[in-house]
Amino acid sequence: MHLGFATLEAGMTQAKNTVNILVKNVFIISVGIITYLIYGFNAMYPGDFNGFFAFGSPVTMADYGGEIDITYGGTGLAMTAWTDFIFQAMFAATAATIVSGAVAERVKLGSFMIFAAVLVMFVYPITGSWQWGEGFLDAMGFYDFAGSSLVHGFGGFAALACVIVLGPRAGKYLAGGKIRPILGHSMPLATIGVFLLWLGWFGFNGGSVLSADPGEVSYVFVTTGVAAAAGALAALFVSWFVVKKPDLTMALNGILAGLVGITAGADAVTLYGSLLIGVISGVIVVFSILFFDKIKIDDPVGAISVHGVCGIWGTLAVAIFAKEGVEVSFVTQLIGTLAICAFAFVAAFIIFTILKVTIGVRVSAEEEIQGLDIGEHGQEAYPRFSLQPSNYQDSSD
Amino acid sequence: MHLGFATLEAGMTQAKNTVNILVKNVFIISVGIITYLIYGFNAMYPGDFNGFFAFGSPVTMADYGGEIDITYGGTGLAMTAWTDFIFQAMFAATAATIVSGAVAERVKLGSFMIFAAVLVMFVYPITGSWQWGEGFLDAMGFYDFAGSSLVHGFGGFAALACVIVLGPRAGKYLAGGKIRPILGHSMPLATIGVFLLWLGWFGFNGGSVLSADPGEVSYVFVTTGVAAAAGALAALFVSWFVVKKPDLTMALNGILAGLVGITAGADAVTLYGSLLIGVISGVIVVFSILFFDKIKIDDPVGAISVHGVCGIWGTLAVAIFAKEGVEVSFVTQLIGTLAICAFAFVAAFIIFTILKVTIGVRVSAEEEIQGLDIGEHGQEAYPRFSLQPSNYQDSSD
Amino acid sequence: MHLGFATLEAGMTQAKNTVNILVKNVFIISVGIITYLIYGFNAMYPGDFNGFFAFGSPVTMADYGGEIDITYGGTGLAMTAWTDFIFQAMFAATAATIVSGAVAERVKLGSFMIFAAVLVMFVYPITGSWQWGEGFLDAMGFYDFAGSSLVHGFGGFAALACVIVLGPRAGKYLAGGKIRPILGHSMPLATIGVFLLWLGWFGFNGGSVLSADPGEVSYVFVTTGVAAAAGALAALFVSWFVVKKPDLTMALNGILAGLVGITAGADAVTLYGSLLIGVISGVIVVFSILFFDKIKIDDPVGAISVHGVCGIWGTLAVAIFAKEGVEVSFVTQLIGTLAICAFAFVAAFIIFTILKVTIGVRVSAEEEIQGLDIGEHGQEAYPRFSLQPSNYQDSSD
Amino acid sequence: MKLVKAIIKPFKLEEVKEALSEIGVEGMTVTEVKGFGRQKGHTEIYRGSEYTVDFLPKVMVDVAVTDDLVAKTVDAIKGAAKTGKIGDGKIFVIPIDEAVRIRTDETGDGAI
Amino acid sequence: MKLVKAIIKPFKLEEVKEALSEIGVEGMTVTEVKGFGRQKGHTEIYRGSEYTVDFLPKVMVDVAVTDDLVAKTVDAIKGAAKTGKIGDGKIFVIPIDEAVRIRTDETGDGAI
Amino acid sequence: MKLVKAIIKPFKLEEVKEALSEIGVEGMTVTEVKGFGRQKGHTEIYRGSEYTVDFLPKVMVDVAVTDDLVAKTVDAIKGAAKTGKIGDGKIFVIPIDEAVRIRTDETGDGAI
Ligand SMILES: Nc1ncnc2c1ncn2[C@@H]1O[C@H](COP(=O)(O)OP(=O)(O)O)[C@@H](O)[C@H]1O
Ligand SMILES: Nc1ncnc2c1ncn2[C@@H]1O[C@H](COP(=O)(O)OP(=O)(O)O)[C@@H](O)[C@H]1O
Ligand SMILES: Nc1ncnc2c1ncn2[C@@H]1O[C@H](COP(=O)(O)OP(=O)(O)O)[C@@H](O)[C@H]1O
Repeated sequence: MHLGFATLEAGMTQAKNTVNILVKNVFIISVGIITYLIYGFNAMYPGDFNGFFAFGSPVTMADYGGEIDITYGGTGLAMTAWTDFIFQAMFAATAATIVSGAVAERVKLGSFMIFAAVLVMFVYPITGSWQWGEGFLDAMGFYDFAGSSLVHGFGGFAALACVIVLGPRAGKYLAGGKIRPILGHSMPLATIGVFLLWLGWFGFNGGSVLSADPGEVSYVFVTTGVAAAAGALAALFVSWFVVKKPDLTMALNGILAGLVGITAGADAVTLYGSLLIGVISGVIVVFSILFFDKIKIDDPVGAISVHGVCGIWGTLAVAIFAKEGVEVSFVTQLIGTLAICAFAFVAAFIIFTILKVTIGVRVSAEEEIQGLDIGEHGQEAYPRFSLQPSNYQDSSD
Repeated sequence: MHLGFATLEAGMTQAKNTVNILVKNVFIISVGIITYLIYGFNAMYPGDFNGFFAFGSPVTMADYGGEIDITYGGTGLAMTAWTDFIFQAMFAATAATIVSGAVAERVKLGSFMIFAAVLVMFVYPITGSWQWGEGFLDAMGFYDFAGSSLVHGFGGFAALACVIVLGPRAGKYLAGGKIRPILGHSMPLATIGVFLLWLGWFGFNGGSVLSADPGEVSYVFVTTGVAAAAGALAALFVSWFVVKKPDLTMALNGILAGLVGITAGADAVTLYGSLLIGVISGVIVVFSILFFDKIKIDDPVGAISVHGVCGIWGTLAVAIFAKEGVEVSFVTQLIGTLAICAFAFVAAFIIFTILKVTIGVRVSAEEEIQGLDIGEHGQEAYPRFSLQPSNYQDSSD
Repeated sequence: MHLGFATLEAGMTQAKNTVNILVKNVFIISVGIITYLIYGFNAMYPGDFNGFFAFGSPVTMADYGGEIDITYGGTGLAMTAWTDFIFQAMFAATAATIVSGAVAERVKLGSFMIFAAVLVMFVYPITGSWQWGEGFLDAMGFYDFAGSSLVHGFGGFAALACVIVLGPRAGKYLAGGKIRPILGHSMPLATIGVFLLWLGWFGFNGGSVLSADPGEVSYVFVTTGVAAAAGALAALFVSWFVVKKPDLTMALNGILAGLVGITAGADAVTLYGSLLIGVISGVIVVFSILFFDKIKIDDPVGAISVHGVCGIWGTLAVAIFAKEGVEVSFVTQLIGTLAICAFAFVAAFIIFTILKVTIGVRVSAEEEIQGLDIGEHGQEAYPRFSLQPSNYQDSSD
Repeated sequence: MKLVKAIIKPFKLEEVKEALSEIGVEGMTVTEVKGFGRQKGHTEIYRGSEYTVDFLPKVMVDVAVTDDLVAKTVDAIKGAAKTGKIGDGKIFVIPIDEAVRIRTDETGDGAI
Repeated sequence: MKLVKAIIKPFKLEEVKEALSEIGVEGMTVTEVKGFGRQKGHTEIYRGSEYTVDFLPKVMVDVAVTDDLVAKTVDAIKGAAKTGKIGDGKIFVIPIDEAVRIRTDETGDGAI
Repeated sequence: MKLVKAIIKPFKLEEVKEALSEIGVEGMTVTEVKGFGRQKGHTEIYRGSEYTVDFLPKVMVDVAVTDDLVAKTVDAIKGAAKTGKIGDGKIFVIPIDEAVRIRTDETGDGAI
């Protein structure tokens, strides 16, 4: 999963920042697992929990014992606590990874690391517990199968807050309202990333069934696959129509948009519901990306649109396309998704602003021009023309 | 799986056509799933079916209901219709993807999209239903475990038809019979693609057991792994011997050839049968690639040889290497594979010719020289030397 | 798995040797499966076995028959012999792949192929049988869950022997003790490799439970994930501290170090034991890499440190961090790991030395400068500037 | 005619191009190069070993101009490429004996 | 001696090389460059924003020749590189004071 | 002033750079090029078809020097780049009319 994010993000940005992006992603997944272990998991799941805010403690061996008896989110649990832990840790790290893409190419490594650790450790478990920890959203009947709001909406709006605090990349928005695109350096990398994410999503959504009921799991596979495919086609054709040429990056964002859109209701919507959710996600994401660019929110990979905007859409869509027998209220969904996204936005805004006024969140203008790879890591991603003797081919006889 | 095809195809072709190839692959997998949903799946499986041609209808929720009672291909079905759907949709998309590789670097995007959609939606389900829809091949006792003929032979011969209609890439075949090779631009990409396909194949073949019998599944894993390994070694050594140097691209094609070869009989051949199938596939594929190049069939990735020729070989091999207790007739296999491949060839030839005389199937000579990425997408795969200020590293203090 | 090794190794070395590395990896995985089939598997598992040396025979169909009754390594086997075969073949190939990374950029292709085949076929099954074939280590109570010693320690020390015989790459160690680093050519490739390995490791360690007990498997997932994450963070911060900049390649090695470290005890250590094992592995690996560079052992990818040193550490760690109910003796672990590593070292040293004095193990100095891709394969990995007409974009109207 | 060969910092290329357009220079040819000079590069560490990146990325701009435009061209480049920091680069003026426009066979000043 | 510096369309390189071989020119050095001139580039759209690709891929061929061969060399390149469409490129002839063949220490015309 | 343009084997660059430093030459500009000459390239086979790699990787070093340093510069490069095997490369000396240091506006010999 994180391989997917890492390669997508690297492909969609400039070669001079690639090492930085890879380090950030290695860091996030690692710190996500560790902080989740020592604090987050037990913060998110019930216990001494007041329904709104959570306090955590380290996971202990006592939590282990084969089948576990915690019942959460209304779903009887047919998997062990350990599977759940690794799953939830990945979800938590995903939320932080989403932010990483949006702030790429200008954020200070150290500050981002602190931000990501705090977000995963303290903030994510709070909104998580609202639903998965038997909190107030769960009590209201909010439905979010695998995290359209709790993971993606959360990450997308945290990303929005950070981008507002951080500002756009130098040279992106020119005087006179002109936008100068900053091209991603490797389309194959970006495509590999998205395909891997698609694959990973089968795992996320399939696994979120939290049981091995083959009927459930396979239905979720189908809705997930259909929504992603529909999102890809919709975004491809919309971009073809709107910008005249079929834009690969838009099609890739469309796949992700469809996936994010179906995540809330993968098991709860009708088959053709999943098709429509995908199509609408694909349309939304293109216009959303254009819109954010217009209002000078500089998001190199489109994370705010893909995860934030489509996360909200996907949460609402459960109520619209619910299959027979599933009772989901549109109003509850709306309240839930807005609560989560707003909380993520505000929390991220506060944390990132504090970092900004204390240690700073942005690299120097010089470093931004030079690239963060040299500036922060002293390492180039593709040191091919390094002019050292042995880096050369010679064909002398 | 499609990630594998996308990266292999991108790696084996020129950098100037990479975006085009990636878009085509995103499109094919997406359109495969969607058309299969609204028409193909119900065309392929029995119902009102005359045994030769199929008419489809959209998959509906009524098709859902836990375990399904359709029995097809002689195998009692122990998986849900949904799993089967996603599986078959991938197979269908695979057939179209095979064509994509063979026509790369010169085919018009729009025309190919139409072709792929028609192929997946209308043509593939026809041959599919001959076997998996209780059609006449099934009745004859034809054996094709996971599609050596039905998927790969089909795709390979459709590809052959298209290449004949389309013609070779400009500059490939020089006056005087000289062949000027057009080198793939990234061997790591091509290798990543093949390894991912190998992995995916475990899924395809393993999954095609259509049950979770661990004995069956694990035996299929072994035959699949052994055939792929044998194909790789055979192709590597044959190319070493024939062209004097161990050719990586031939070894990669050898892996795929072994995989295609074992696909028809992965559960039905003996252990050392799988070894021999792999070895022979690896030998065949090298000579087949050389042969098609000699007769000026320009197939940049070797798809016709890998999927078409080895698909036929694999189908026949079931009869040759059948393990005890499996009754498969060589004649039936021959009839079956030829019927499928011939049908695919003719259908593809007709459709592609219609497209050629109407909207055209080939980009202009200018666009071919310039690259399809700029011509069709206005996007470069690696825009590194784009000479925009921020694309530069500068090391001023 | 091997995709991971192939891309990691390719990314960490120079572009001019990439094709060579890819060919080696395709070869190793293939020959691993085949030799294991015709000799190794039946050498490793009990039968006519004297407890110290093993003689093998081809796997036959007779070995097939659903559930198998061999009990090995103290674990009752709940999987079929076929699953086990494919698993063990991968392990065997992994051991040879480890060597491949360490000798990259200067080893002769043919000699390495012979070496790898001999290692996988004859040497690996001997140490393997000591434990998994009910040999003397098994009798002593040695514990090595998924091969910290048997796979990684073995591979790492075989690699060390080969590097000593082979010598460093030209130009790496300058007069006066200065070290001139030879930079890897693609950090994204290296990162893709490590993430894929991480993923594969879940499979290796999870699969090594040799049963589908969800409690066991999921616990192993958690310890594996935690150790890898801890290794990454430890190596990242240690490298930040020691060499002043956060070094991506060290973080990547840290992930692998954590994985190798946890492999021996993934099911047997406590939760926080896995955390500490990971942290310590991450620290060890950085200093080990610096140390081997100082003593002029030139290991381009850090394989000796990652697999050899951390393999020993991981084996010992089982005794240190054993969870309640698990009885593992430190002394037994020490004896076991040293026996295995020493045997691997000596055997590899002898075989490689024989190859050196007979057919030679090192390419000519000229070829090393020019790159092995041209020298051994006549093929470039990225033939972009090949100056053939059609390799060019032209934008004439 | 002269060939004005300017080695500049890469991120200044856009500005140099605009400055040349303003004085009516319509053509130029650009090469990615690596420069070595007083600006001393940086020392980096890879897996524990130090190394120096001596050669810094620069861009070389070749502009052929008629004799009367040489001074203006040099000034335009100087003005646009200057940051005042070490490593700004050099301009060399080299004589051209003859110029040809391939498309039209024009020669001399008209070919530029 | 002169250095004949030709900037041509990349896909014409093979033909230029052959034309030079025919008149007996045995050596040349080729550089990938980007050109800016009357041929105006193309406007593309990336994620909704327009941008112009001003600099088009060209190839620069440097050929050192003896004085008597200059005219023939220029003609050979002109003939092979011409498509008649805008952007065909330029040829500049630059004086060389001295030439050395590194391998043999030969200088002057013999070094070329 | 002269522009000394040397085309050398890539793996000799480091030695050439050091040889130039020793004689006090402080600046140079390096370009990756492909060379075609007597050293004839190699024939390779890709998927069964032969092709010739005609153009071999070379490095072009441009060094601007004052007139009095030309001979020493040429000798330094010659000494460092020579292997005695075919393909060692060429050195061309080209006149420079004027040189400018962008940072300081210095011109003439002082600019180099
Ligand atoms: N003698 C020279 N010959 C050719 N190129 C030179 C020479 N001196 C400097 N350069 C080029 O000019 C660039 C800048 O020179 P440098 O000495 O670093 O700074 P400055 O231009 O401020 O004096 C170098 O990177 C190199 O590309
Ligand atoms: N004044 C110049 N100095 C250097 N190079 C030039 C100059 N003018 C044109 N060129 C080069 O020649 C190429 C072709 O020139 P252009 O004006 O586009 O077409 P044409 O050659 O048909 O006049 C340009 O892309 C550029 O590389
Ligand atoms: N006439 C020439 N003009 C420009 N460059 C040349 C010329 N002749 C040779 N070169 C360059 O010098 C390199 C070496 O020349 P070559 O003839 O192969 O060997 P040698 O230098 O030993 O005579 C060539 O690869 C090419 O880059």
